[in-house]
Formats: sequence, C-alpha cells, structure tokens
Amino acid sequence: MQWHSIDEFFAMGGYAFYVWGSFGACALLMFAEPFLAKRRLSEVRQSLIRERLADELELQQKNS
Amino acid sequence: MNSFLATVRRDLLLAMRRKSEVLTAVFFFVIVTSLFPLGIGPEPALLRKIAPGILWVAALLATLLGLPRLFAADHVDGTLEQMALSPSPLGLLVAGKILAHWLLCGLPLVLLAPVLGVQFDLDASALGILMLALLLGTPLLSLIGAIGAALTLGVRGGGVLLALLVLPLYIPALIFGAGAVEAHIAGLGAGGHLSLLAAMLALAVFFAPWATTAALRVALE
Amino acid sequence: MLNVSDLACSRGERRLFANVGFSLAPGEWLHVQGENGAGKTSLMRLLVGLSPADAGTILWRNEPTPSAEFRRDMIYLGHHAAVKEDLTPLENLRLAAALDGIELDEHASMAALIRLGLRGREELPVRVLSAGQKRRVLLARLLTRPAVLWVLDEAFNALDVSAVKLLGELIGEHLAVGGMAVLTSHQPLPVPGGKALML
Amino acid sequence: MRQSIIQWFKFGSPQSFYPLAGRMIPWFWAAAIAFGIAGLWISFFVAPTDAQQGEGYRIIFVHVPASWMSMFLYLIMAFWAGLGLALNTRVSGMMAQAIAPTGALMALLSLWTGALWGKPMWGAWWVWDARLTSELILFFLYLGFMALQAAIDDPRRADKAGAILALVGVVNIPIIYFSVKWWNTLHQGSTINMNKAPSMAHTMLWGMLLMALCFWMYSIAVALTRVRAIILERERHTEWVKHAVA
Repeated sequence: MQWHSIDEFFAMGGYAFYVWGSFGACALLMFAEPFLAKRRLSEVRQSLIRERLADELELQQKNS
Repeated sequence: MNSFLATVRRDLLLAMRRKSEVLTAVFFFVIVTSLFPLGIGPEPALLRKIAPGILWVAALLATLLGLPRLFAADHVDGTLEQMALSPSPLGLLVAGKILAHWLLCGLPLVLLAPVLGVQFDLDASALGILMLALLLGTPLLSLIGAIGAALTLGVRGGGVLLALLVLPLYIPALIFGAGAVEAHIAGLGAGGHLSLLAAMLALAVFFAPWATTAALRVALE
Repeated sequence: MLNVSDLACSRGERRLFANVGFSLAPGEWLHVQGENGAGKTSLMRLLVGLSPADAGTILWRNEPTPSAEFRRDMIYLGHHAAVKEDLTPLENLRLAAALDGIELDEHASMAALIRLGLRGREELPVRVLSAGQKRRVLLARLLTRPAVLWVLDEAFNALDVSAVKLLGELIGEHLAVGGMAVLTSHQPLPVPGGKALML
Repeated sequence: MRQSIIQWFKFGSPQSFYPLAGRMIPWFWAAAIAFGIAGLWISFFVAPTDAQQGEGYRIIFVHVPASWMSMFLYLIMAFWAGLGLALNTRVSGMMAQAIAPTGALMALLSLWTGALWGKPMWGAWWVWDARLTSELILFFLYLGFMALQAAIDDPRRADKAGAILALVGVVNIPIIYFSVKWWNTLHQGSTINMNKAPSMAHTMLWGMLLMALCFWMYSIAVALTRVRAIILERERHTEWVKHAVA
C-alpha cells in the first residue's frame, strides 16, 4: 500500500484533477446510463399498464 | 450493359435540361477555394502548404452538395420504383447513376483543380499530381456518398444526416488525396498514396453499388 | 401462372390483411376492391416485390417471386407519374425502354403515343402536359414493354371518359392474347369478366 | 439439427427473449460490480506508482477498457445488424439498436479520459494521434448509426438501413485506422508514442483486465435493459406483451 493518508490518496501525487476527472466521469455516466435505460423500460411498462386499465374500464362500462 | 449506359445517358440528359443544378456544385468549389487566400493571407509559401488540403476539402463538400439529389428526384416521381422492378439488375442501373453523378459533379472538379491550384502557387508537376489524385478520389467520393444518399432517402432531415453518415467515411480519401500532393511537394513521391487511392477505388467499385442497391430496396419498402 | 396464397401484410403495428389468396391463368384478370386504407396499394406492392410480405407465398410460373423471369414478364404502374417532367413523351418512352434493356424503335414508340391520343405532343416537355396526359404517357409503356402480367394500381384515376374507354380496350386486347392483369379501383371497370377480391 | 435451429429461433423471438433478458440482467450486474470492486482495488491500492508518469497513469484503468469496449461493441452491433439482415430475425435489429448508445458512451469516455491523460503527459488535451483520431471517427460512426435509426419511423426499415450502415462501417474502420495512422506518421506532428510506455507490470495488466471485464458485464447489463424496453415499445400491440407486463 503506497498511501500514507486519505489526503495523499485524494491528491494522487498532484494528478488529482486528471485522475478523478477520468474516474468521476466514468462513474457519473455509467451511473446515469443504466438509470436512463431503466427509466425508459419502466415508462413503457407504465403506459402498457395504463392501457390495460383503460381496456378493463371500457369493458366494465360496456357490461354495466 | 446497355441499360447501364442508358442510365448514364438519361441522367446526363436530365442534367442538361437543368443546368443550374449541376453548376451549383462547381461554383461552390470555385468560390470556397478562392475565399481561403482572402481569409488567410496572400503569403505564397503558406498557400502552397495548405493548397492540397483546401482543394480536397472543397471537393469533398462540393460532392456532398450534389448527393441528396442523386436519388431524390427519381424517388419522388416514381421512376426509382420502376428501376427497382425493371428486368435489368438494379445494381447496374445504380452504378450508372453513380457514374453520371461523378461525370457531373466530380469530373468538372478534376478539370478545374489546376486552374484553382494556380491561385495557390502550385507548380506544374504538383498540379498534375493533384489532378491525378482527384481523378482517383472523386469517383470514390461519389461511390461512398451514394450509399449515404440511399440510406437517407425519404428520411426526415436527410441532408444533415447524410453529411453525418458520409463525412467520417470520406476521411481515408481525404487523407490520401491531399497526402499525395503534399508528399509530392515534400519530394517524397506520391506513388504510394495514389496506389492506395486506386486500391480503395477498386474496393468501392465492387462494394458500393451493392450496398447502395440494398439501401434503396429498404427505402422503397 | 400466378398463384398467391396466405398473404399477410401489416403497416407498422396495424394488420392490413391476412390469408389473401388467388390465382390467375392466361386471359384472366383480378379486380382488387376495398375501401380507402384497406391495403389495395400495399397488396400491389407486395405482389410486384417492392415490399416483403409478413407471410405467404407468391408463385409465378411455379417459381417464387421476385425472380428475374417475373421481372421480365411483369409491368407495374402505380400512383406515381413515373415520367420525367423535363423530357418529352417520346424521350420518356424510349429511355424507360432502354433502362429495361429493350430495343425500341422510333416507329413503335410513335405508334404507342398516337394510340394514346398524344399526337402533336411528342416533342413537348412533359411538364406542360395536363395530369391526364401525363397519365397517358405512362400508359403508353403498356404498349412498348412486352409483359404478360399487368399490375395497374388505380390506373383509371385522372383519366377522361375517352381515356377510360381506351384503357379498357387495351386491357381487353391484352387479355385476348393470353395476358393477365391485376387492377385496383373503387368503381366498376370497363373490362368484362374478371375475378373479384374484396379486401 | 432441425430441432436446434427451431430452438435457436425460439430465443430469437422477442417473446422468449424478453423474460430471458430479465432473468440474466441481475447476474451481469453482480458480475460487473464484483469485477469493478476488484479492478478498482488493484487500480488504486495494489498497482504501484509509475516511475515516469507518477500517479497520473492510473487513468489507464478506465481509459483502456473504455477504448476496447467502444471497438468491441461496434463489432458486436454490426454482427447483430448483419444477422438481422441475413436471417430477418426480429431481436437482432433490436439488439443492434440497444448496443449503439452504450458503444457511443464508451467512445465518449475513451475520448474524455484520453484528453485528461494527455494533458499532464503530453502537455495537450488533444493530439492528432492515430488512435485518438480513429476513436473520434468511431464516435461519429456511432452517432450516425443512432441518428439514422431515429430518423426512420418504421422500425423494420430503420433496422435494415442501420444494418447496412453498420456493415459499411465495419469495412471502413480498418481502412480509416490505417489511413489515419499513415497520415499521422507522415505529418510527424506528435513526438509522443504510446507504444514507448514502459513494459507493463503484471499488476497493471490484471487491473486493466478486471476493469475491462467490469465494463463488459456493465455493457451487457445495460444493453439488455435497453433491449427489454425496445421490445416492449415495438411489440406493444401484441397479445403476449399484455400478459408479460401484468
């Protein structure tokens, strides 16, 4: 282990901006992308569920 | 083969009836290349250095300018449909259209290049290499561009999309085309660049009409 | 000669038709009927091979289409004018034939144009002609292109009374020599006989 | 033989692929996280400080995997696209469409981390190095693919057009790479050569491999999530979708 303190770890030997800029961008985008994909999936699902509900309501109204 | 020549003749005849459309690309080429010295300054050494790149980029953009029209008119009036159903192979007809496009948009640039090259203080041998490189390179631009034109046929925002699809694929042609003249000026000899351009052209002659045909069939569905 | 079975087609998510089947023998013709949006044009485009079918088979001379033979034997005239506005009717006719790889002499092309009542307009650019006359230029191809199967989509639109009668005669002559035709239209057609297909 | 083909087509149908993808996604996430933790541990705590580049070289642990993935994903995308074109299977086109954004993201990350690495090492955010330039072009190819698919309304047509473009791109990528490389050596603009980096220590290689595996698993997980959404969007009017969502 080459780090003696937390501060030294975050300083990255003077390359903090570059190293954390790279890793940070990866973390940010690789967190955002699955989130967006997931949201896209749940949006379709929501709209499908709404459609089902609409079908059922229509059926009920017809029967009554 | 007859239907191939017939397509070339037909497209040339149509272009002759609408001269302005053909001349647009040529004027664009002339004006853009003439603007650069005005923007950069009249220093001959600098102009000689940037000449190959500017002439090639201008040729590339001028070719791009004519591409959306390559299939659009035939698509709108239904003649493309007739071509797709014709007893002649569609690939042959498409190859004819691409050749006509090159004769109208590419060949004039090759012939004009030496005149414009003089503006950039290129000497006679460099002009010769420039012409030769354009002669090999502009058909390549037409062939690759035809794929893009077919893919964006009848698509929303087709013109911008076409540029986005085609320009990255133009990079090898640009590099070796402009590189040939640069290498010649630097005294390295342009042979390698020119033979690579020729190799890419040979590849594209076989590959591009096929891909264009496939894309056109998709567009007509 | 032409055997179509179990053809199905959908546009986007909407099913247009399914289980469409018919067959044609020499001298027969088919009248495809249906409301707007029923899929008449889609059926025509499937039939000629412009778009792929979801299901079903189309056989021409017992071979699946689109074969080279089918392309040679078939002519399709759709909604589009399919003529070049900047060219004259004569040039249009001759270039269309050249693209199809057919030798067409002056005599035959002039005869076709005159039969369709375009006398005196052979040398005018098509853009100065009326919509009905443009249609006639297209129809002239029926005479200059030797084909067994005529697939005509709404061919009777934009035609005046005399042109409707003329096209009816042309189809009649074509059938009489063993030709076949598939026609779409909303109204009754001036061609006797014929099978009907309701979409 | 015949049976296996039918089996294969069964998984090629959206109906059976949708639940299968759903079951696989958590496993890929778990693998991605495991590889990621191991990779990050090696990247920051095991791999020693580089003699020449100090701590700055640690960017390699995300830069190289991102670059690899951007190239792999293009090949995989083109493979699916070509399969869809050849066999007309419905899932293939959807897979290609689902992979493209992840591939573009990887290309973007590769460019971004490359710039952040280049600045301290070469003194410039961007040099017209052959690898950087071809990565940029790859990014444009991804954007073109996505833009073309987005511009065509009919999904089947969009798939086919996209497939042709992806295949044309596959033929062109090596040509572009070699032309850019030659262009770069002819210009002799940048004197820095990435190949001259000191021979890589074992631990570094391990770190890179683990991170690459993490990126692989991540890409598969995201692409599968996206393909599920695409399947539902495209098949929303079919009977099975109505039951699947219940």
